[in-house]
Amino acid sequence: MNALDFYALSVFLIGLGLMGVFLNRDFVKILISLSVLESGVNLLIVSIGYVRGRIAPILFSKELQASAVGKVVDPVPQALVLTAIVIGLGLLAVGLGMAVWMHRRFGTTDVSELKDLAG
Amino acid sequence: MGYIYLAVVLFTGFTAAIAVFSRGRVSSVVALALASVGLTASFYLLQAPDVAMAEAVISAGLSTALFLFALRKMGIRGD
Amino acid sequence: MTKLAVYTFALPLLAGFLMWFVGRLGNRPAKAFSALTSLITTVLAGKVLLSLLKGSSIVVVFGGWRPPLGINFFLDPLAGLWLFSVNVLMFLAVIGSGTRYSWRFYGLLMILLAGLNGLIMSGDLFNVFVFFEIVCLVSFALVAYYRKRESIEAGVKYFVLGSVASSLFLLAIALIYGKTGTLNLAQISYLSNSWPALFKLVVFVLILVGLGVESGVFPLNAWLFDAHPAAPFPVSALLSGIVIESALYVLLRLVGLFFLDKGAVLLVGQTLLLLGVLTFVVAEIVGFYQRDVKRALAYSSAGQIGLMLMAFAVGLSRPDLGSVALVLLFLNHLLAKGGLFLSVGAVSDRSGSRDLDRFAEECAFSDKVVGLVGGLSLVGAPPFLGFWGKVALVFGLLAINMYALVGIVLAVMVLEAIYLMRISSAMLTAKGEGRQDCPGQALSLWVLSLLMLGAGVLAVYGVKKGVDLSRLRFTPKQEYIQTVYDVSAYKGGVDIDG
Amino acid sequence: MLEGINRKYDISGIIASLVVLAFSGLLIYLLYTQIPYGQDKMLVSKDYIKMGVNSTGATNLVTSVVLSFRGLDTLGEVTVLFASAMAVGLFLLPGAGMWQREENFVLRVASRFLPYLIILIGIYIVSQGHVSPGGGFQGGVVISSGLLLKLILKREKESGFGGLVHALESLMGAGFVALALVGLVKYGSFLYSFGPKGVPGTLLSAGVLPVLYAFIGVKVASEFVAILERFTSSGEEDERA
Repeated sequence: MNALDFYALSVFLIGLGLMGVFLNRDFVKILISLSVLESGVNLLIVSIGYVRGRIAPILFSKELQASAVGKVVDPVPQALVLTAIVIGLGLLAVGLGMAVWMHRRFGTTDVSELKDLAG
Repeated sequence: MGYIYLAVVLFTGFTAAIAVFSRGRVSSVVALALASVGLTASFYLLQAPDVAMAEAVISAGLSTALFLFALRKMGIRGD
Repeated sequence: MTKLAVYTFALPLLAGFLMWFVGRLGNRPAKAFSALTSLITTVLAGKVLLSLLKGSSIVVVFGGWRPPLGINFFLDPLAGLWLFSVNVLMFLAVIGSGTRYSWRFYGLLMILLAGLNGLIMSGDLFNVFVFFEIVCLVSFALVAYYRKRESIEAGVKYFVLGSVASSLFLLAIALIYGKTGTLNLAQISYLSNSWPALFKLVVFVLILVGLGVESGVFPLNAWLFDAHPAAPFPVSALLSGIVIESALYVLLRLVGLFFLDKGAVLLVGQTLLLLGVLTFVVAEIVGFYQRDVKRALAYSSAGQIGLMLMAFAVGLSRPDLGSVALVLLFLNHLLAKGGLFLSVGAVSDRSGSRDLDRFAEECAFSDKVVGLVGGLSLVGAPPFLGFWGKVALVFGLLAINMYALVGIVLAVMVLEAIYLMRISSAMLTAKGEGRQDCPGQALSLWVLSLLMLGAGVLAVYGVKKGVDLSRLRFTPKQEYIQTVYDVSAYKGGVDIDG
Repeated sequence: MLEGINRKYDISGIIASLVVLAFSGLLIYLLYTQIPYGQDKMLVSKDYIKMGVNSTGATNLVTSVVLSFRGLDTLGEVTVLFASAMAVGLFLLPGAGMWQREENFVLRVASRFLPYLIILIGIYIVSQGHVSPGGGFQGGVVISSGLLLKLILKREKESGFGGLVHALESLMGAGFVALALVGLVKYGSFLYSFGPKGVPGTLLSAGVLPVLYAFIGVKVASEFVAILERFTSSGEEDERA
């Protein structure tokens, strides 16, 4: 019923993130664009598992447990995205560690200036 | 029901665009946090409570904190 | 035997987790602890390899769930060989790593080993992604270990390219899961026959880019030429020796399983062949002009990856020549490049400069031996594996009548020979009498030289006796699906006892 | 808004944007034709849903998938976090908190009781992981954010959580692998979820899954405290050889 659903949003985020990585020269902004890219892919995975009119995969009641196949959304993409989000945070922590140390050593976090400084 | 979908989608997309294309670093970190909040709402609408909780706590919470601490360590006062 | 395969993955992980405690005792005990762990996993991997060569492929099941439900490892003879050689070089790199590294360095090495072992054996698509992330993240950190200005640029470039690549790979996984509803490689391979052409093309490009960055394929390996020289020498030995090869292994495994149905074999073969030639030619030509020794070796690594890609592409139509060339080139490069980086890296650290004329002053005798033996086998001099690998590749190219290509490849091989021999001769003619930091370095260099010589002798003996290496190849689709589980019987939603 | 940004608008920027635009268009087309939105495309998941509860005992299917059916992913995930904490330890050195100079009354009062409330919430999320939404990852991060207040106010002489945190992190990781190995030795397959299934929906159900999630919770919490400690410290790093 809504043309603009979550597939459109996730592809928009993926495109935005890719553009951000290519266009930006500041390493912190590149990290932000990477986070947007990863969010886009995560949203896409969860929206692939979504089925209209069904509920979350928590079988709290007895009768739900009995006949759950037709009533519940796909749990596997949610498990994958849970892992992917935490991996993204691990990568971000390492990236920010590099950014701080790059700033301390070069005085700037501008990736394009890196070439001649370190060259 | 469709309007909430639309509102969340537009909000997330708009804040993510600000995060990527805005000039200042601190303002784009804040925009990223807002985009994560929008994403949390999207995961809620997609019937994924576990992922919504993880997204809220990790992306909106901790990532933003890490960004701001890193910027603080770089001595940047919210340019 | 399945238990041993799991231990090769679980023990280094346990060692990595416990490294903090061992680190309290100091850096040397940490090094000893990781040397012991990698020795144990090498022995285990050796036993797994022997049983694979004798018996049939192994499927390891996790969590007690049979394949379509749970994650499974899949080991064919090629995977066993890859696993064994990865552990051998890791062990030699750990004992040959001198005395300058902290317990964190060895902790990261152990986690890298666990990640690589898992990556080689995994039979589940998302599981490959997770292990791939472990290997990437640890490689970023290890490249930037020295925190010099130079390793900053290498680390940052590697980080950005690697993160984008892994997101694209995750995107490919999302598309495949959406289309097939499963993550098990055998089931996806079975269902992939019915994929429409456009879908198959997009997923092929995404996987190629996603894994191509880490495996050093031509347009995506810009990071490799800064990262290897800037990294500590044991890390550059491991990066060139096993990390890019394992990423290439997984790329070829996935291509072999998903995209090689009858229509696409020719197209995929041509693309990989073209990419292989481009990677080889560009890397060797640029490598020729390098004054920095470690950078030249990094270009030669990218060149060898190009050769391996070509070997795989040739292997699609002529498996007897192509896959044999792939295995020989891999083993040769692992031993020779691993040895060269371990010796050249240590020597250039001691002499303080990486320039071709001045780096060799601190050469110890064992460095000279590895310089000679490694250089010769990398160039492809007769007795060594490199020779047999390159001959098999050239014959393969001739067999699929790519005559122009053979000309180019031979010419560029001569180029490669020149600049590698420049490095070897610089080491051999060095006057000074260098002393290594610790005896472990000399030991690992001697072991590597003996392995190279031994492999060369074995190859000569094998050729005379006509030993067929055809079992050491990527298991074809049909056989892979049959070994993992009976796909057609699985209808989904049918009640399977847990 | 766009012009002031230090961005490269030369040819490579424009080409890159065009490539990304084309790729996004192709992706949208592919998604809508091959993977229709909102339709039931499940294959293996049907089995997880049908037998998930009575074979693992956890009513939260995502937890049973994360820990039991696809437990190896979570082990790999825990390793990624461990490696990133170690890598951050390489780049940034510990030191005193950065904020103790500005004496902030509100923070000082809040930090006496607020962290313990937040940690309580975190423990609840971890312990209910197999019954209701939540789990080791989300709960662990909540606990670490609770301890963040303490970290920010760390003065020069106050020692951080350094030793304890590393010990906990390593022990939990080793514990997780040990539990998995017990599954291998006794029950024949790595990461086997043994233990009494109990009544699904109650706290003490789903056998070893809550124990595994508790290990993950404490590990994630200590990992992020270690990372945050490095990020909130003003330690000037020395010139390592």
